[in-house]
Amino acid sequence: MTEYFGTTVADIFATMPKRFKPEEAKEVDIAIGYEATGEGGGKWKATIKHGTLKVETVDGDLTGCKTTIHTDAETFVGVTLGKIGALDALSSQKLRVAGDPKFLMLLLPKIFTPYAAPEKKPVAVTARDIITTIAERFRPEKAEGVAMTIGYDLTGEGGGRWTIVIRDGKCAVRGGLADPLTVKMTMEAKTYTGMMVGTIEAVTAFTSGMVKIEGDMAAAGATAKFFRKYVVPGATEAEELISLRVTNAIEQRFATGPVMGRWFAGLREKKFLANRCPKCGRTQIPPREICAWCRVRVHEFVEVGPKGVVTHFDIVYFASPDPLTGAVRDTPYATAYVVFDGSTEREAVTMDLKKEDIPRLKEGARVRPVWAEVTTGSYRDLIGVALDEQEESL
Amino acid sequence: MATKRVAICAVAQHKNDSDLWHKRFQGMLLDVLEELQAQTGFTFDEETGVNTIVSCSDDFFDARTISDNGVADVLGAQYRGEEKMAQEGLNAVGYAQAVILSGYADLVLVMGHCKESQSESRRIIANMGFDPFYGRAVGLDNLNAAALQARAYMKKAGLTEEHLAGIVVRARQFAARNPYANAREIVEAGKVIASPQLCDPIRQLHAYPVSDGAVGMLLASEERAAEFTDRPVWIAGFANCMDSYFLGDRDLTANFALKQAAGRAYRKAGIADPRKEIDLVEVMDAYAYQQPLWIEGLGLCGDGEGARFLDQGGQEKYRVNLSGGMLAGNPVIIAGLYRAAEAALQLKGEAGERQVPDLHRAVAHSTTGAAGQFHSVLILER
Amino acid sequence: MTMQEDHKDCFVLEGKMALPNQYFAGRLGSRFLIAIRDRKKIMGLKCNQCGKTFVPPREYCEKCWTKIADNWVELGTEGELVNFTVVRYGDRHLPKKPPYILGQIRLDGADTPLVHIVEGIDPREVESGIRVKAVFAAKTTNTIMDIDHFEPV
Amino acid sequence: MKMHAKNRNVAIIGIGQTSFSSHKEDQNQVEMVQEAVINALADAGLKIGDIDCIVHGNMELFEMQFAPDLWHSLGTGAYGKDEYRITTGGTTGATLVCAADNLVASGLYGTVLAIGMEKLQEGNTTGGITNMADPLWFRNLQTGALTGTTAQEMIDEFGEERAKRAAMRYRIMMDKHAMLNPRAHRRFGLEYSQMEDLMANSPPLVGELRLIHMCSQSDGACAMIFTSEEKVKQGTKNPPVWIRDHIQVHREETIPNLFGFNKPEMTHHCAARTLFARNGIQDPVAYFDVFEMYDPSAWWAVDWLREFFLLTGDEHLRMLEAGDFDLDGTIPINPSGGVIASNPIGATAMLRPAEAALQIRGDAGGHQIKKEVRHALASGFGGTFWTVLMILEKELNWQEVNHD
Repeated sequence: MTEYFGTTVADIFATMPKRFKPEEAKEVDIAIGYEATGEGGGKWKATIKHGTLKVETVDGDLTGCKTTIHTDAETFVGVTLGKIGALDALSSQKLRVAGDPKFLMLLLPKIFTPYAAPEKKPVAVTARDIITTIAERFRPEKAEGVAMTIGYDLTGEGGGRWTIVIRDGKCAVRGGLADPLTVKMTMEAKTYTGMMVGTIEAVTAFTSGMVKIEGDMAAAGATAKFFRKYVVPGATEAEELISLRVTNAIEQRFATGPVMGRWFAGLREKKFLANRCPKCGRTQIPPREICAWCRVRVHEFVEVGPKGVVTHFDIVYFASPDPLTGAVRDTPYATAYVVFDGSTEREAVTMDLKKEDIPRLKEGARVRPVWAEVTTGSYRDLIGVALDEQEESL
Repeated sequence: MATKRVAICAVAQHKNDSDLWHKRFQGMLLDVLEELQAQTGFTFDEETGVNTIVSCSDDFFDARTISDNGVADVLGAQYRGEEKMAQEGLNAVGYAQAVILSGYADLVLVMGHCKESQSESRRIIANMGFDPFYGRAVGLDNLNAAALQARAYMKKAGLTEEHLAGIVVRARQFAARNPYANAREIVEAGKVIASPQLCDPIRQLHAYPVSDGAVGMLLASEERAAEFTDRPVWIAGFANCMDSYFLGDRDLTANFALKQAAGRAYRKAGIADPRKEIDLVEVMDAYAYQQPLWIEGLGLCGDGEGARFLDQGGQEKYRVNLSGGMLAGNPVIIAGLYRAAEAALQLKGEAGERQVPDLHRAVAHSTTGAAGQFHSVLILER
Repeated sequence: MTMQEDHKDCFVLEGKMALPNQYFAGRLGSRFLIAIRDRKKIMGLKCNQCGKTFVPPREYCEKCWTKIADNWVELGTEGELVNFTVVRYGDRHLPKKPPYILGQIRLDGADTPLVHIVEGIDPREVESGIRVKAVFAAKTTNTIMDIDHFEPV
Repeated sequence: MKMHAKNRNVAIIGIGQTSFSSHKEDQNQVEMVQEAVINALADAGLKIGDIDCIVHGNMELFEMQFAPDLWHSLGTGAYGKDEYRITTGGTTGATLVCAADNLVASGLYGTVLAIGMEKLQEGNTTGGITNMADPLWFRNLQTGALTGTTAQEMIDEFGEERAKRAAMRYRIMMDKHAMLNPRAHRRFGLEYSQMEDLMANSPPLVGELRLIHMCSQSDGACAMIFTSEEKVKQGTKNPPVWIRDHIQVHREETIPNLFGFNKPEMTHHCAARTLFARNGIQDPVAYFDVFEMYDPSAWWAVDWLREFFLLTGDEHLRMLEAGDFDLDGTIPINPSGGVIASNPIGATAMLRPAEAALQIRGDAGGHQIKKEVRHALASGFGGTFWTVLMILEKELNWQEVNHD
């Protein structure tokens, strides 16, 4: 299989069941089709139903999938690993979503733990390979005046016995155990290789008894600094880069002041209270302390609406998730820019439009407010607007 | 040819309050704007009026991305130029001076606001001013960083509990005469010393109270100042300076940044010996120990001589914080702007009950960041 | 500004500003933090121009404007408490319950003291100049709090 | 808005950018900032000690970093120097250039370094933008800063086919420019032959605004160095680029303003009209050799070209269709690939004058305009349709124009 960023497409699908979070998917009922083109690609289908997941490869059409994702294999792996921005891939059409792209952005991160590339299989390095590089890794400047003989008795597969002799700023490796030794270390060969390639912590190995030391304990601890770190031939170690995920939250007490306070008081009575500039007569909704054009304080409130006309509207197909709750509105939804009856020209306010009315929405449409069952004097009092059937039928 | 001097023509202060629950920023700023217009009669006319506004507020404290956007109308910024000083507001005065000297404008409106009471804790915001891995994680904020500085400085200067109590008692006495101050109740030294430790050695009453406020100023070129006031206050010099970010990189008692800023401001103002040439000082003392420490940085006494300065009546000689200072309560984002406003009022002779005579030159100071990482110094003249 | 305002329509709307963030320590910061986490070692960076050894890490000595990013020096995990305060107030951003000691600790081999928490001594008895040693955290947060605190030697 | 004679002339003498990308895990904020600062110093042939003052800007709530200049000072080189932090939302980068211009022109500072940055990967961009809305009212209604209303207005005015083709032609043109700029973030390799496909199949966001039309979200920083005419006369490493004039036009916040359709006069038009009038520029299309425009979406970009160039009717569409805005056209737009290609928000508006200045110097590399560039226009956009517009010049030759 062709690898991209060190991972194959098949790796990603193979780990899907392990990464699945059934408790997050209790409400989910969907089949997602994946088509990854190019080398190492293929077709997969993931069926998620009430907390269960089935992943299968598909030969023919991705029929029966509510959402299908089409991309080339490299982009698929790149996006999964975060090496390619999902939005960038979507924008460039390298990644296409038939159905609702919100599943890519929202659902998948919720019901799957992120894919992590598997640890690189350790290159088969033997204790002998490492021991034989000791002389070339020797750092004479760190071993001035040091004279010692260190014996290694490495047991098990790939093991053997060696003696390292350090004297007069020189280092030599000899087969077998010399006598006398400054210190002798006995351990399994795989413990030694593990310590040298960094998969076993030296402190742990020493303190847990994986290494048996005879002779000068301090000398055993000091030997590491005489040598440069062993590097597995051809290894390019991906360095860990630390990141910190945190939600920064600060509680707030937002003051309404008398002007916005009056607006909310109006909502409680199911009234839209705009305020009118004493100079230009402009009605502001929601009201503001000042008329920005005339730069005068605005005192007078006038009731506008409750019906109005739509001057512009936005039909939103791609709702961004609420960054905190992850909640996302159903799409499409519509935002209407409504000028209420009695308002001055262009003083529009944005309102949510009732979902069922979206197909009939057009510029110039007449709308009426939709109020909450109980109005308390807050932004929650006004649910939005609906097309005004009464006037539609005229 | 552009102007050579810039005047503060008028200042307006909103009263500082611990919880202006009934007002939002727009209402506070509009009060300030209307008072400035009432004092000076300036307009926003395209030819002869204000076309440039330097605002000052903060996105964290306002809990709004682009905090100046929400108040653009009450700043008078409709179809005008506006720039937000996203630092402490004294820097807005310094920058506004540059805007006028550059020739781009001959009138600049400076408008700052902040409501500390809106957020659950100003210290949480301060904590988010530190880097995420080394500073935030260990819980640093402006109070505990100041406490580290306070301990080091008290030891160096021989500052005692009595000194700190005296600073607070005096601040409240002056605040009582300042109708714009927040904490105006007289306190006794015993009460200060008995107030609980917040963060040793900083006690409750050594720290400035949570405050909401707003300040406005009209600045004009030398050529135009007379249209708006017959008592202009001239900006003689302004400078600021940045110190190292990590607390451990600094000597917390050395006043490196403040000495640099003050030195540069004095040079611009032609001041050779600040001890002889300055009549009044407003320093941004968020905590009592800072008053003598910043006085040292301003060069009004020697290094480590802050306690002696207090003992020898330095506060009265240099008329330090006749407004009550920040100890009487100003929001942190505009505490220096309040300092400048009070210094300007004194020089104009409009400081009411707190007015003192025979003033020629005053210093207003502000600081930002943990334990005074950044300092600003403004020199004003009559 | 003495205008009497009518407060009858004024009220306070409780709300929240909250956003998720993901901060990156960078390559240099990662090496520093991983050394603490995995090797229980505290690393400093030395400026060869001014001779100072800094902690926490930074790419440049800002005073010499010299790149020091690769000039690692291993510091001691012990040091001297050079300054401290006792945090007695509670706030959500604080990592420990008050009262606790927040100190500046000059680690052996470093020129710049590190801000950290000191435990294992009564706040009433703590004084500058005592020797303290790092106690590494059992649970990693990938921050400087992988040193859980310092305690007297 | 009138302008008096500038106290002294100010030149751009150093430009430094990072690359722009969706992710920079290997750098923290300070290191990213410092990369741009070091590049700018190298470009100017200066040492950090030659800088008198730093001007810093970005948007706090993207990274959720309060007063970030304090920490970033490790990378900006502000230690021991004067420093200002000035922000205006999306226009921040351009405002920083205005501020640096003012600070040098005032005579208070000799050489000023301005730095704009954003590390959008560290924050939540849409959440940050939504936080712009009034917490009392609009925050619950709004998601980000997306609208399809401009698209609808253009469709109403010019017909569906022509309007959609214009927006997509602009978008592909930007990608062709970005392909020539190795620092650009989004470089897709789009071809005009894909126009029909993209118009029909790019995922719709709002109305006819599709994903392909929108700007990117990037990490990156830009730094610029400014100095006085007196200092320039002592010699500079690269040719100086002069800031002739700048203007800022802000407006009140309302939702219709945010989405730009509440005109009597769009802020861009007001800025352009005022700026050109006071500089005696009668025909901006003929006068300018390049325009680096802050283009948050392809629809807005096309619409705004009419406003900035004071055009009427379908003049801007005819110019676009005729290739006048291409890299080898009469007045190339965004040789850098623009905001659509790279958008580290706090630096974005600074990249406009930075890229325009590189064009004047002839140092833009692969995306250098072939003909000589003497007069450049650069814009910033932000807030509820806030505009910054500035004129850059190759030579100090506009002095004869009457200012006051």
